[in-house]
Amino acid sequence: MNFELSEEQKMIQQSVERFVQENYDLPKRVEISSKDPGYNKDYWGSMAELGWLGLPFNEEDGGFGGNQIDTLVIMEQFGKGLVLEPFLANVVLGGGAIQMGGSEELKREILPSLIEGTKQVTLAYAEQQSRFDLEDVATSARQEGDKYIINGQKSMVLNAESADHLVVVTRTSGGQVDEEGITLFLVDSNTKGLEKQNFPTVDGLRASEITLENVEVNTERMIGDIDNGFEILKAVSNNGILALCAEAVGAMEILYKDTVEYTQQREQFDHPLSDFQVLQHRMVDMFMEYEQCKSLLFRATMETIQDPKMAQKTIHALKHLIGKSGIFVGENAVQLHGGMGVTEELRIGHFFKRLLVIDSQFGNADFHLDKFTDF
Amino acid sequence: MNFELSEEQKMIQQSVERFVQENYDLPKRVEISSKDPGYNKDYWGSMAELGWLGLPFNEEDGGFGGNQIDTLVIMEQFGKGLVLEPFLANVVLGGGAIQMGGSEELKREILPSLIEGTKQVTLAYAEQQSRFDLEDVATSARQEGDKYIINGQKSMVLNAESADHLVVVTRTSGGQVDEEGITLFLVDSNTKGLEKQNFPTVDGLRASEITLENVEVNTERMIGDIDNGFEILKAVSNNGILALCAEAVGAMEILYKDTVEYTQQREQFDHPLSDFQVLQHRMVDMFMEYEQCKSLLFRATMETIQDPKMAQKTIHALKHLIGKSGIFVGENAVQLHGGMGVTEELRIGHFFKRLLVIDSQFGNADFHLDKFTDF
Amino acid sequence: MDIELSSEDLAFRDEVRAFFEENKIKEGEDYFSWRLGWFKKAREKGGWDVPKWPAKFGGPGWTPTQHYIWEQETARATIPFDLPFGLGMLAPILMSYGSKEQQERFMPDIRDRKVNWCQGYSEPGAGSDLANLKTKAVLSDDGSYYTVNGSKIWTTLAHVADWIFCLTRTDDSGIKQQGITFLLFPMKQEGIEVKPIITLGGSHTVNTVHFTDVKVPVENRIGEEGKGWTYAKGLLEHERTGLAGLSKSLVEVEQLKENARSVQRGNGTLMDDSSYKSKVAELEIDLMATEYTELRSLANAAAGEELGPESSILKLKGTEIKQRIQKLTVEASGIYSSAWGDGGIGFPFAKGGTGGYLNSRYFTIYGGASEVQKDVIAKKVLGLTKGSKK
Amino acid sequence: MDIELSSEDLAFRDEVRAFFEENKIKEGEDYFSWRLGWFKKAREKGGWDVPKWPAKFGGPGWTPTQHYIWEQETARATIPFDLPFGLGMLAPILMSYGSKEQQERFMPDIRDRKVNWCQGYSEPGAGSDLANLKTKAVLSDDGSYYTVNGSKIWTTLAHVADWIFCLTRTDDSGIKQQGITFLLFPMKQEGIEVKPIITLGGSHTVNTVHFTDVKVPVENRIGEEGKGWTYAKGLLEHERTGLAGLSKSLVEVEQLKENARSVQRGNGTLMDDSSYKSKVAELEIDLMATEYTELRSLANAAAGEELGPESSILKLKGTEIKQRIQKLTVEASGIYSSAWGDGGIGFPFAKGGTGGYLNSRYFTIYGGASEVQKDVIAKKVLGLTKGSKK
Repeated sequence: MNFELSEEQKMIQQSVERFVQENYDLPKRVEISSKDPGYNKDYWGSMAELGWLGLPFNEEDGGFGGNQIDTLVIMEQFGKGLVLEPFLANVVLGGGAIQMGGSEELKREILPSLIEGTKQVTLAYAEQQSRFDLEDVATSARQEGDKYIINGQKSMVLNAESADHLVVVTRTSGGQVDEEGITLFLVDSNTKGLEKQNFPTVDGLRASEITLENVEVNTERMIGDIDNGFEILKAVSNNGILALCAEAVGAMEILYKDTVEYTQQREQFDHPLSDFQVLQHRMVDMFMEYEQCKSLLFRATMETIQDPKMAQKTIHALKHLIGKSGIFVGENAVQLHGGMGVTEELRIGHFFKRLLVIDSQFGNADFHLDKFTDF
Repeated sequence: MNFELSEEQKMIQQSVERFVQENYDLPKRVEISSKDPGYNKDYWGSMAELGWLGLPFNEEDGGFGGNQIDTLVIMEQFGKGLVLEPFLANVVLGGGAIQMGGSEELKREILPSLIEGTKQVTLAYAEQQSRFDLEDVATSARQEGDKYIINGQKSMVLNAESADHLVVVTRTSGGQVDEEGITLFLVDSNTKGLEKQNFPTVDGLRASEITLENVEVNTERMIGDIDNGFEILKAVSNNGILALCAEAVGAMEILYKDTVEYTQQREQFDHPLSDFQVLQHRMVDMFMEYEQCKSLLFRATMETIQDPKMAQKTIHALKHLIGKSGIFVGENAVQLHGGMGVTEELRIGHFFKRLLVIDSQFGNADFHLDKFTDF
Repeated sequence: MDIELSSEDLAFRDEVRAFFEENKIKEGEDYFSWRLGWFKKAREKGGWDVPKWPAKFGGPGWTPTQHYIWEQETARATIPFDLPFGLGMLAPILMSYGSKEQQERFMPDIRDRKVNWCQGYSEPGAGSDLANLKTKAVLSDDGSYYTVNGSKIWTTLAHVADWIFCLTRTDDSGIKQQGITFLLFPMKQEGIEVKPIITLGGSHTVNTVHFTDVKVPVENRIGEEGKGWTYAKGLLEHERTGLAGLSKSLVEVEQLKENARSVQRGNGTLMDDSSYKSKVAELEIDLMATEYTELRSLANAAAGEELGPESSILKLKGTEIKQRIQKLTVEASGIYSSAWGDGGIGFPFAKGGTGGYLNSRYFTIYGGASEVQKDVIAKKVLGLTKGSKK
Repeated sequence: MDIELSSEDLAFRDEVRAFFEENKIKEGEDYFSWRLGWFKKAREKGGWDVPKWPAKFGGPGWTPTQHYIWEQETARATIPFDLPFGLGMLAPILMSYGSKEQQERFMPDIRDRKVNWCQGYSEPGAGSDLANLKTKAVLSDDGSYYTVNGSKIWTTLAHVADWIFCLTRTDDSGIKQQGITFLLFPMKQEGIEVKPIITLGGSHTVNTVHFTDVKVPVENRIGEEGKGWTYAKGLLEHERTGLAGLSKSLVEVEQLKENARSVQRGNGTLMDDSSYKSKVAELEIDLMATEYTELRSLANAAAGEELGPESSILKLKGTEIKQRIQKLTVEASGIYSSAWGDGGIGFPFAKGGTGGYLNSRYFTIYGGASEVQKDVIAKKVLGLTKGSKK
């Protein structure tokens, strides 16, 4: 039982920390976010060069054979700057699905260029009616010779605007909410019949609604076995949750620390705000929420590496706590910053927005509490 | 729309207030509670003499024709002293059921002696498996000639130890949780086959488990129509809720005011406790909970008088809020009193216990929140 | 105690309803001319265009119950928008402290909705500590005008306002509540710069306003020099009650439930989800209680008692309720809560929901932060003032 | 980062389990002789009878992980009761500050569970402000003994204790943390009166203790006169970690769920009730997080870092979790939660449940109230100390 990072992990941590400090102050972030494609291509290139994009991939696919702790290290630091580059969409979700279920050919085709930063992949899983249920898939894929024909809509697809490929979750058999009968396909972004409606998200990132109308895809672009895509989707979703929660922990750290600092500087009624016991205790609560989230993040991540099946309950616990605590910390950071907290001018509001969005991704606090009670 | 008490109500209020101040300091209460029958018979006599026991009964039955506001006025003051005399069991529950559903003969037989304080009646409705569901009645009453034979068990029957009669809720037809098929009977306490297991309750009152084994009761002791007792039970239960909530509001007033006073006297770290902003805000929260409960109590009571059917939703809201807020106020009164709060020596602990018991009677906070969502 | 409205009150309610019904905007009607017409007709009803003004200034002179009925009905009706600054904030001060000339000069335009006012109280760095203000007004040697320099912040709709009523400091030698002077001056003049503040919800409502050598004739001063705090203060408590906005919340909760019922979950809707419906129920219960807390407070007012610091309870509970409504809207939007802007992604109600929630965080900050309201209750209601603070 | 126990640790865990299993009480065996036998066998294992004592005083000299394993296993095993006062509280002070003579005189009897100790720290009127103590100890002119007068409160098990370790005031001229002297003396002597305090749950565990002219030989003083606070203080933080009691809570949550599953509701049980099971789930999740907060803290300790004010987090979260378990037991008992005493009314688990809940309110008060713990974190961890307090 050991919570120390390895020497390599410490080096990555320091390197990401430095990157965020140098490149991600608020004005810079706002500037990057407001221009297409919503992130900085040079930064993306640097991330590839520094090897971050290859970290969790197997060595035979051009990666460095890292695990979820390496991703945690990167995402926690990203959370401290609200990094905009599509690491989650590419490395954890899209790339993660291919790594887990793609054929050797597919991995060789896609992963090296993803790791080099030259091609992008994302995951299209949610649908309007599905809310947070991964197994609720109405988008159909119907076999026709050596092709499948996909019809349906996908919602809130992260970074689809820049993605060259999409891992599309489809239904090949069974009822709309069956876990069986789900199949994943790698679809090229420019395939005929695939339309994107791009829009910004609350946290300054990008997402798209995707319409698929008689989109054709070759059978060899199937990821994993026919009708058995759910296991892959679930595992990718779990990794997505771990990565998002690591980012959230980084963001919560900024929020509580910024609040501590601000209240010490700001005077009201002839005292620094930090002198008021009620505000002190509120900050203690924020700090404790942060620490508890960090503890559960470590637990869920370590358990996932040891035994993903056993870790499922802890992952539900984590996503619940991060959702609830993240919003608690965000709301109170805003409250303690007073009027300034409700403006776009201070960074805390932006961190709060990110935590709000994280709660709505891969199931919110209520959803995971409910799932937790099934164990 | 008017929140003023009538002149008569003000007089009753003052009279009850004086009674409580003169007769219900903590040592006195502890003494009364620890001796059989768990209340003071002289006090009971005085209450009868002062006309309090007859207040809500119809004038033709020897009462004064009061309504739920009169009961509220009495119970709120009782709550400030944790009065032990069985007003709720007799006047609101047992007597209330007879008033609502009893035949003229039954009313003439029972109510005058109840109002005079010479005979006592209580209500036996709950059962081990029923938890808070009024309609869950397994105790059976089977007709045999002009008699009914009752078999079953009744739980947590308030004041049964002293009761001369019990209004027993039985099932005469239908399934165990049907609203139809419930019938009420007035059973004499000393009837053959009726056994009482008496015990003290957490709040220093008395209750009993009742076993009924082939207990015979005449058909004319039926209260209300056969199979249609549920409406009466429901109405009596609603009146019980209003009365308990009025008592709770009185108890909450004592708790928050005692806490305000105690923290002003008690020094810690060279300051009176009341100087600490965190404790100040906690007391503000306690005060606000009290005020909100009082508001909802007025609302539910006034709506019940105007239209009991329409008031049902508000009664669920009230019992939910009183349960939640009562425990919040109680726990924090204890917390702010520190170690002393956890002893039997200060009165606040006793008020807290009463609020805890009130939450468990006629359905707790969760139960009524759930019922509320049905509207 | 009695819950029923008197027959007079019932008749009044019917009259109000009928008026609102008759004067709804018609299809295709121009909004702004309808709006002015509406106020004209309301005026003809006997001062319904200025419901809160006392009779001697042309208001309807209603009882507290009538005011309550009016507020309830307006929350449900289609009536024109109206801003509180001139009508509800400046006018009462003019009535109490303005000279006859000032009343005659300013009040008709306020009543006719001709002039938009904004309120210049808050300053950068002062937060809820309003009296801690630094905008300087220096009287000219001849005593004919003030020169104003300084900044205001959170100035709602300053960018569309014609005039400002403004607290300025004319003396900083005494305690900070003294030496404050209440001035009125036009916004569209040299030396006034208005800068937008974009709030988290992405909207522009509030501003920073900078004054550089703005000249204000001395006849634009309300009352005496140095007494401005006294004039402004009484109104702050009134403002708090208004901030509760319970009637509006009642309507919004109904809308919330309707929205949740439009979100399908399995064989039911989101309103069948037990955690979600429990949260809505708790919200409704708190709102039901707060409504009666307000009524009790109105009844006290009707009985001639002052609206006191209890109004802080209403502000605290009322704003928290409004925030919870917004939060539950975000939750109902599910994955679509993260869509930004007017793209119309997902559920119709999701649009703007998250922005609304983010902006709603302001409710517990402005008009005296919740923490300050609790300090007020602790001090004024519970009497927790002895000893030194820690 | 690595979650797995080393093979040595796993072997240790198996050894502990085997020991507990082998030495369980047998049917019909006398409890007290079993208990003493158990400690004897534990001693033969190499100091397992005094797990927290360092090796040089005969303890096992375990790693933090081994201590953690031990705590987890004890929570689940049938082992004899043990009191913390002599073994866990006084002994470390004797080891650090006692003279060799004092160590030899007192520690063997503590280890053999022969002498029951109680702790005389808290005083009436002092609450969480422990240093504010008034029990006076006056040194005789010949310097051979102290005369102790005063009162202690919340003295756990004083009514069955043989000895007390006691903070007394020998000087009140300086700041209150100074002039405190640490004395040991027997409880069964003239001049000591023990009065029971009955707690809300109806039980007698704590007492008030009054001293009238109690004579204490000077050789019963630990360390120097006036330094007692320093000796006692270090231990308080240690005590807080122990108060979290997470392993025990884990076992209790399982019991709670089992109890709730025995309560029939409709076609299911109380664990199918969505509000109830959500509350249990939230409790479990907080417990899961707190367990790892404790492990992180232990890992820091293992890395040689001091157990600091972070232990306050564990005390705060741990005691709150224990209270929630008690509260949910009361809720599970339904109507039977109001039955008092040993009547055995209703569900078997309902008996004593409400008393347990009432007594559990004390968890957030003793050992430094939760509010004081938060003050400590604000000051020591967040560094919120600048300026004057308000």
